[in-house]
Amino acid sequence: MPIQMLYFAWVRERIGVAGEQVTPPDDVRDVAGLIAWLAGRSAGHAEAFADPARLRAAVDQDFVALDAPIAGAREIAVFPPVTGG
Amino acid sequence: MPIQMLYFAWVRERIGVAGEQVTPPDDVRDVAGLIAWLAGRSAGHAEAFADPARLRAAVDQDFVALDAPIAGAREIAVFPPVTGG
Amino acid sequence: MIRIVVAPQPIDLASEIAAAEADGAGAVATFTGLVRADDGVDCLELEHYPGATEAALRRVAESAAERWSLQGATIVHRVGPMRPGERIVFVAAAAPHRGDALAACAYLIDRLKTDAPFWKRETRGGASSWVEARDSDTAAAARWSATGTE
Amino acid sequence: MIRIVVAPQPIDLASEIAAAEADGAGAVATFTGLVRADDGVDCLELEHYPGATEAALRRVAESAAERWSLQGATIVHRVGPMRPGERIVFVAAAAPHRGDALAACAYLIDRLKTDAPFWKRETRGGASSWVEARDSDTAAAARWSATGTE
Repeated sequence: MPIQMLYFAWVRERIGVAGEQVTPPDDVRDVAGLIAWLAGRSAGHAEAFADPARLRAAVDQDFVALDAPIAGAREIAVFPPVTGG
Repeated sequence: MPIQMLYFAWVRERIGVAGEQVTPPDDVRDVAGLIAWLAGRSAGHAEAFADPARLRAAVDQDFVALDAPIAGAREIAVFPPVTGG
Repeated sequence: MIRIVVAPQPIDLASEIAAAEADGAGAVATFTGLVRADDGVDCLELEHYPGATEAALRRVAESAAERWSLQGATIVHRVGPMRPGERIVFVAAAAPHRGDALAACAYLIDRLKTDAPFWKRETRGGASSWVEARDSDTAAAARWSATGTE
Repeated sequence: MIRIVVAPQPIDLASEIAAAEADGAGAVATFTGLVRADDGVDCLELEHYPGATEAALRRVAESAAERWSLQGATIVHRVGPMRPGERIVFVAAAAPHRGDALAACAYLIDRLKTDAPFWKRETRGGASSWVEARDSDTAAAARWSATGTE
């Protein structure tokens, strides 16, 4: 099943799009694996995902650690640490 | 030299006036002594000053303890503990 | 930078907050005390010690400005009769950073409760009585002495 | 009782505070964050995660209402471009007593800084950059976990 990816802030800017639909292979099981796989899609993806320590994620709008499983996820967002308020 | 007394809240109500000029005798040296001396002026004064533990005072607008000296004071206020804000 | 008002007029929150913001701050914390509508009070009357009140409030505000990095400190206190739902007191602290604004705002209202000569009289169903001082107010003010600038 | 707004419109403080007071509270504490006018920023832009943002803010407000006795909790966050002196965020806590209102207000803004998906971009003299997360924000939010309800 395809996953709707969403990107925010400088992750969005580096990748060049605010979102995209992707269908990762079965051996991609967690967010960290998904990010590593996505990094191969373009130079922009590679730049955005170069340092996973600077990335945060949400699976179906729940904030998760990067080792969270992605099985069954419909929407996954990747973004920098938040700086609101 | 006469002292301008000021009374607030239920101290004012019991005494029946918001203020008065008084000239205590020389042996009245601190606020507690002044209060004891004033208590003899009327039934209202006696009622207002019956329990000094419930009274607070200011000498020339500075909040003081009841053992504060009154020498040279021009304005002395006596009132209940504050309940503002 | 320090604004002190003691007056019988209703407190105009929008203009007071706009004045606090005009200091160019990044953070403004405010506290508003209102006559509670839920405990049967028909009328609240605030008596004060003219002259001494303003001086006491100014000392409270100056003391806040010494403890925290502030761009502004405001204390507006209404006096005279007021009804449930009306504002009794408004304090505001403006600062570059939110920690200073929040701490100074709490300090202003805690100190004001014990350090300024105001007395409240409540009327309930025709019977009027003076409000007794609360130990919790003294404790709230005292923690600022005990713990320093937090 | 809980009011959450995320919108590009300027924050109307007078109406937000009036709404918080309408809960019948005796105490209303507020915090307003503004674009600082003193550090050379020409424009600030707030990006957010629509849907997830509102849900995160609602969780923060609900969590405050569980910790303290509140009559209302409000979070209004502006998004999009804004200029120095304009309001970014407004939080308010309404309660019967001031201790609850003050603590809940500080909690709302501290948690919001770390728990809600907002990102700031600053433009200074034509050059634009994303604001880095601050360790002090994480520390401010963490103290609510470490110390309980204070």
